Amino acid sequence: MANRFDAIVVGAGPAGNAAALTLARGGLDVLQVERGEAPGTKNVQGAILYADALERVVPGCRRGAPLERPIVEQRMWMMDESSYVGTHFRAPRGEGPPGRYTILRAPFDRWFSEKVREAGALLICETTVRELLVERDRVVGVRTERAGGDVHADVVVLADGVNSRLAVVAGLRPELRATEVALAVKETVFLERGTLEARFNIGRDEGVATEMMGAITRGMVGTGFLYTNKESVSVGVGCLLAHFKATGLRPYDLLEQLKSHPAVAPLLRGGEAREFAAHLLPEGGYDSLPGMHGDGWVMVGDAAHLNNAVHREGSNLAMTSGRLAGEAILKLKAGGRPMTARNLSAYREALARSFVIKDLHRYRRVPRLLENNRQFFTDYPELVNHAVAKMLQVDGIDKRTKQREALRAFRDRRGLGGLAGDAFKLWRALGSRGGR
Amino acid sequence: MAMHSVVCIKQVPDSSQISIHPETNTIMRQGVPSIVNPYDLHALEAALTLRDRHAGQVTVLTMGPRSATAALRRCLAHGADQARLITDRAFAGSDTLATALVLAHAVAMLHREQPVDVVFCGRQTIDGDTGQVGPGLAGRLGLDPLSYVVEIDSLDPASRRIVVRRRLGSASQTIESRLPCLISMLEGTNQVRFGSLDDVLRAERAEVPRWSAADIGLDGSEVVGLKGSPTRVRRVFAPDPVERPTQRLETAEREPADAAAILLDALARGHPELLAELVGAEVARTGAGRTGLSC
Amino acid sequence: MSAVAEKLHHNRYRVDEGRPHIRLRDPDICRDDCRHRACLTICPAGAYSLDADGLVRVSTDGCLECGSCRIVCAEHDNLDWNWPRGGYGILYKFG
Amino acid sequence: MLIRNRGPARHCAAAQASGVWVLVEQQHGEPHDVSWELLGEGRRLADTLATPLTAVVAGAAEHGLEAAAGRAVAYGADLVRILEDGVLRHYRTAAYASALAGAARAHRPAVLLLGATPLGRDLAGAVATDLETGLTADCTQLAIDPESGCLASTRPTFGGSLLCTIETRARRPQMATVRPGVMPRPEPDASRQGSVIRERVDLAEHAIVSKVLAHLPEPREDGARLVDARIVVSGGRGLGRRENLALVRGLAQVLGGEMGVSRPLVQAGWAAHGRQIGQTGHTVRPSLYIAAGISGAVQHRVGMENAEIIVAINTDPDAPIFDIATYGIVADATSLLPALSDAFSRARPDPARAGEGRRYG
Repeated sequence: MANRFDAIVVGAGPAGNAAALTLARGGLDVLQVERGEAPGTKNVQGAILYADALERVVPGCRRGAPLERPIVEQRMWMMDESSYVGTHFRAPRGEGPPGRYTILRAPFDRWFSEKVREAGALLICETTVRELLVERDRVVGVRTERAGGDVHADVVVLADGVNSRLAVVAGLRPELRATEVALAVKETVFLERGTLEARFNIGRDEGVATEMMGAITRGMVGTGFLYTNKESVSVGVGCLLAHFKATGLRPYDLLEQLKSHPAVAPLLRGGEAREFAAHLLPEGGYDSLPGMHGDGWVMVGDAAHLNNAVHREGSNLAMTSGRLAGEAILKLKAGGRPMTARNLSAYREALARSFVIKDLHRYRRVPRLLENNRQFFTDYPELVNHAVAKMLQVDGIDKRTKQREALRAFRDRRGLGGLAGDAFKLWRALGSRGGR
Repeated sequence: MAMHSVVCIKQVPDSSQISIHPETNTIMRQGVPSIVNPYDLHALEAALTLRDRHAGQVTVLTMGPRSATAALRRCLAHGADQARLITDRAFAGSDTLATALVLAHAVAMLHREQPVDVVFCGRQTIDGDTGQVGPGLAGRLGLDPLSYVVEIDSLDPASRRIVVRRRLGSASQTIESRLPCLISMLEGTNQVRFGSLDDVLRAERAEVPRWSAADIGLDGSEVVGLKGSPTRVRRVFAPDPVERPTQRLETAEREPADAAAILLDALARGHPELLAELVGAEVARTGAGRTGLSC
Repeated sequence: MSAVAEKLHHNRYRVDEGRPHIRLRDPDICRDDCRHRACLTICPAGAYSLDADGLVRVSTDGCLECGSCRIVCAEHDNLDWNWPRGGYGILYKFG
Repeated sequence: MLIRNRGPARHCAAAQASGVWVLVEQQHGEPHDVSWELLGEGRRLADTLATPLTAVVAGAAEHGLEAAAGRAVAYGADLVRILEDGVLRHYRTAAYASALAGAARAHRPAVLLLGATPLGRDLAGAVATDLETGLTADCTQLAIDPESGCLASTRPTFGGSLLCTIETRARRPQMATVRPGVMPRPEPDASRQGSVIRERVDLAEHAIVSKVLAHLPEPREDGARLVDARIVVSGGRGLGRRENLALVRGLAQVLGGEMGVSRPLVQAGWAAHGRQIGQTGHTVRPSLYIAAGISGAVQHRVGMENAEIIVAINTDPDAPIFDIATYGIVADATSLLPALSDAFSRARPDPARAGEGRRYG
C-alpha cells in the first residue's frame, strides 16, 4: 500500500493542528504524525490562549474547548528580593467574549486534535518522524521510525516545535544558538478550588494572569509567570539559555526561589505540585527567523521561530501561521500548481502581511537590547522598589527630599548618560516606528 | 491451518498517576490518562507471536464505555487484525464475575463468525481486581484454563494439541492441553511489539464495530451490571500514616566494629524478637507476634 | 539523586528500557576538552552528573526533552541527541 | 464453543453457611508458611463468629497429607478435611478448583481464605468463579463487621495510596486472599486436639484436559524472592564502586535475606532490573530493610517505606532516607557493612545455621 497523501503535517501542537484542520477542510487527503502517546503529551506552555486566533480556525471554540479560566485581571510585578512594585489591570467581563483564557495544554491539544480528526485528517500518534525524504533537493515525504515507515506527499508542513529537528537535520535551517532561546521551567500546583478563588479574589469563572520580572531571575534576562487554572496554578520562570549557561544557576533552584518569594509563597501554600515541566521558547525574534518554505515544504509555529516573546504571544502566532500555510497550499492545489519554493512563497507573503511578521519586525531590536542590557532586570526593579518603599515611609522626611534621594539613587546607579541611553534604547526598540 | 486468537483487554486508568490530596484525602483524578491494562499487552504479544508461526487472525475484544475504542485502536496499532467493543448501559458497575459472563457471550458470537482456537487474557488488571475474568471465561465456554503461562512451546493445529510452559512461584510446569483453551500470560515474559506504519495507519482507519447486550444474546435474564456483582465496596479511606519512631544512633568517630555493636544493642533493646530471628537463635516467643502490618 | 529527583516523581514517563535517546559521543571530550560542562547545571531534570572517575554520565529516564543540553553542547557537538521512540519518554498530563 | 448453562445458583445463601475454612497450600508435600499465618487469622475470625475453624488439605497420597493436617491442628484448626486423589498430584487449576469448590458446595463454609501466592491467587479466582461468589484479593486486614456479621476485607486500591473495605453481603462463601507475611504467624501448640476427615474427590482424570508433562522446582527469579523476602539489604550510589555490591550481598546472606538495589545502580549496569526496588522496580514489605548508601529519593521510598524496621546507613546526615529510618547511622556503608556481617555472624549461637532458609518457596 504505497503511503501517499496530499499533505503531511509533522506535529500536533497549535500550529500543526491549525494547518491540518485548514487543509482537511479544504478537502485534501492529510496525514498528521504525532510522536507523543496522544496530542498534548509532549507540549508545554504557560499557558494563555488567545481566543481570537483560535476562533478563526475553529469557529465557536469558546463553547466546546476545555478552557480553564477567562482572564479578568492582568498583574505585572517588578520584583525585588522580598517586595514587588506592581500594576494590576482588572476589567469585569465586558459584553464581547473574553479575549484570553488560561488553558492546560494536554486536554486542550487533545480537544483541538478531535476537531482535526472530525474534519477528515488522519492522525497517527506514538510515531516519531526521523528525517525528511529528499529527492533532487525536493522534499517528497517523511521517514518514520516504524517498519515500512516511509510516507510520500506533495508537501510536508514542519510543525515539530522549537527544536525543529527535521529542518536542522535536513540542513534547511541552522541549529539554534543559546542566545536565541529561553529555557522555562514550570510546575502545576493543585489547590482546592475555593481556596484558589479566595486567594486571588476571583469568582468561579474568572482568572488572574501575573507576569513577573526583576530579582527573581538573579540578573539573568527572563520573566516569571503565575496563571490561575480551574483547580490549579501554573507557576514558572524562564531565562535566556545563554544566561543560564553563563551563570550556572540551576533551573529548578530558580523556580523554588520564585515559589518561596514572600509575594508568591502565600498564594501556593498547601498546594500539591503534580507535574514539573521544561520547555524552550524562541526568543530571537525577527532576526532569528529562518527560511519558512522550500521545494515541497513549509515551516510553521515555534519550528519557524514564530514567537513574540515581548508580549508572551506564542500560540496565536503558531495557529495563525498554521492557518496561513494551509490556505496557501489549498490555493496552489486548487490551481493545480506544484508545491515549488516559488509557489509556496505565497505563504511567506501572507505571513508578512499579517500581524505575525509586523509585530516581530516592530520588536526586532528587543532581544538584543534585553540580552545586552541586564540592568532592566537588575538595577531598575531594585531602584523602583526602594524608591516606592521610601516614598510610602512616613518618617518625617519631607517628600521633596525623598524624591531628590530617589532620583539620586537612580543617577548614582546608572549615571545621567546611562539613564538617557536606557530611555532612548527602550523608545527605539518598543516605541519608534518600524524599529529599522 | 490458520489460527483464530481472541485477546480480551481492558481500558483502565493509569493507577500510577492517581494521587491523594495530602490534606483533603480526596482522590485527584485530573490528568489520569486511560491506558490498555499492561497485563493484557503480554497476552496480545503472545497472540501475535502465535500468528507469526501459524498464520491466522488476532481479534481484540473489550467490554466498556464508548471511549474504550481508544484502547482497541492501540492494540490494532500493535498489529492486531480486528477489534470489537461490547458496550451497553446495562453493563455499568459489573465486577469481574459479571464481566466474564459478558465477554463469554461475545467470544461465542466471534466463534460463530470464525471458530476461535485460543482465548488470551491478562492475569488481572492493575487496579488489582481478583483476576476472575480468565477462570470465568474458561468456565462459561468450557475452555481449559492455562494460567501463569511463560511460553507456548508447541501447537499442532491438526491434532489440536498445545504444549505450554507455566511458572507458579517456585515451580515450573510443562503442560499439554487441547484447543480451544484459555491462556493468561505471566507478566514480564514478553514485550509487546512496536507496530509497523501500516499497522498504525490501519488502526486509525479501522471501523470498530460495537455490540450491545442484545447483539450478544444477553436478553437481561442473565444478571449483569451492579446487581450481578456479589461484592460491594463499603468504604474507601486513607491508611493511617505509619508512625515510625526514628532514632539517630551515635556512631560519630566510632570504629566500624563499635558502630555495628551499637546497632545490635539498639535492636536488642528495641526489637529483641527480630534480632533473635536474624541470628537464628530460638528466643522463647511471648506469643505477642507482630501486629498486622497496616498498609 | 539530585534535589530535582523529588520533583520528577509526580511526572508520568514511559521509559524505553535499554534505548536511551541521548548518548555522549566521546566521554573523553567532556573530561579533557570541555571546560564549561554547562550540561551539569543547565538540565532542568538533572540528567547529567559526574561519576567517581570524573566522567560525565547521562541518564535519560527523567529527561523532559527540552533540548537545552544539545544547544549548550554545540561547541563540541558531543551529544547524539534524538527524540525517544514514539509514545516513550515524558508524557505530560497537564503540559 | 457454546455458552454452558451453569444450572442452579452455585453459591449458597448467608443463612445456610457457617464456619471458617483456610486452604493449606502445599506442593509435593511442602506446605507454604502463609497457610499457618491464615490459620492464625482464621482462628480469630472463627472465634468472633463462634463457629469452628476448618483447614483444607488437598493433594495426592504421596504428599503425606496427614503431616500437614497435624500441623494445621497445631496452628489452630478444629477440623481438617483432606482431599486426597491421584488427580491432584500436580497443581492443575481445573482439578484443584473442582475439588475445592465441590467440598465448599457440600459443606457450605461462610468464609474461605487462601494465601495470595501465585497458586493461591489462581485457585481463588477459579473457585470464586465456579461458586459465583465474592472474592477480595491481596487483603491487608480482615474482620467481622459487627452489625452485618459479614467478612469485611480491606485491601489497597488506587495504586496503594488508599484502602478500601469490601463485603460480600448475600453470597457464601465469602472468599479472600492474603499476601504472605502480612498476618502474624501464631505459635504452634502440639497439644491441641482436632479431628481429621477424608473427603471423597469424585474427579476423573479424563475430565481434566491438561496433562502435566513435567514439574520441576525452579529457583524463583530474583524478583519473586525479593518481593516476599522478610529481610532485604539494599545498596545505592553511596557504595561508590561496583565491587562494593558484594558487601551488600554478603550481609544479605548472613541474615538469610535478599539483596536489592536502587535505580541508579541498575542504570549504571551494576545489577539486573529484577533486583531494583522502587517506583519502577519492586515494592517490598520486609520485617527488616537495611539501606546502605541510599539517599532515599521518593522514587525509592515508595518501594520500601512499608518495611517494619528500616536501618539507614549514609554518609550524608541530611539524606531523606533518615526521615523514615527506625535506626539511622551516619557512616560509610563500605566500611560498616563488613563489620555488620561479622557482628551478626558472631552473635549467632550456632554458626552452622547461618543463612538457613526461612521458608519454602
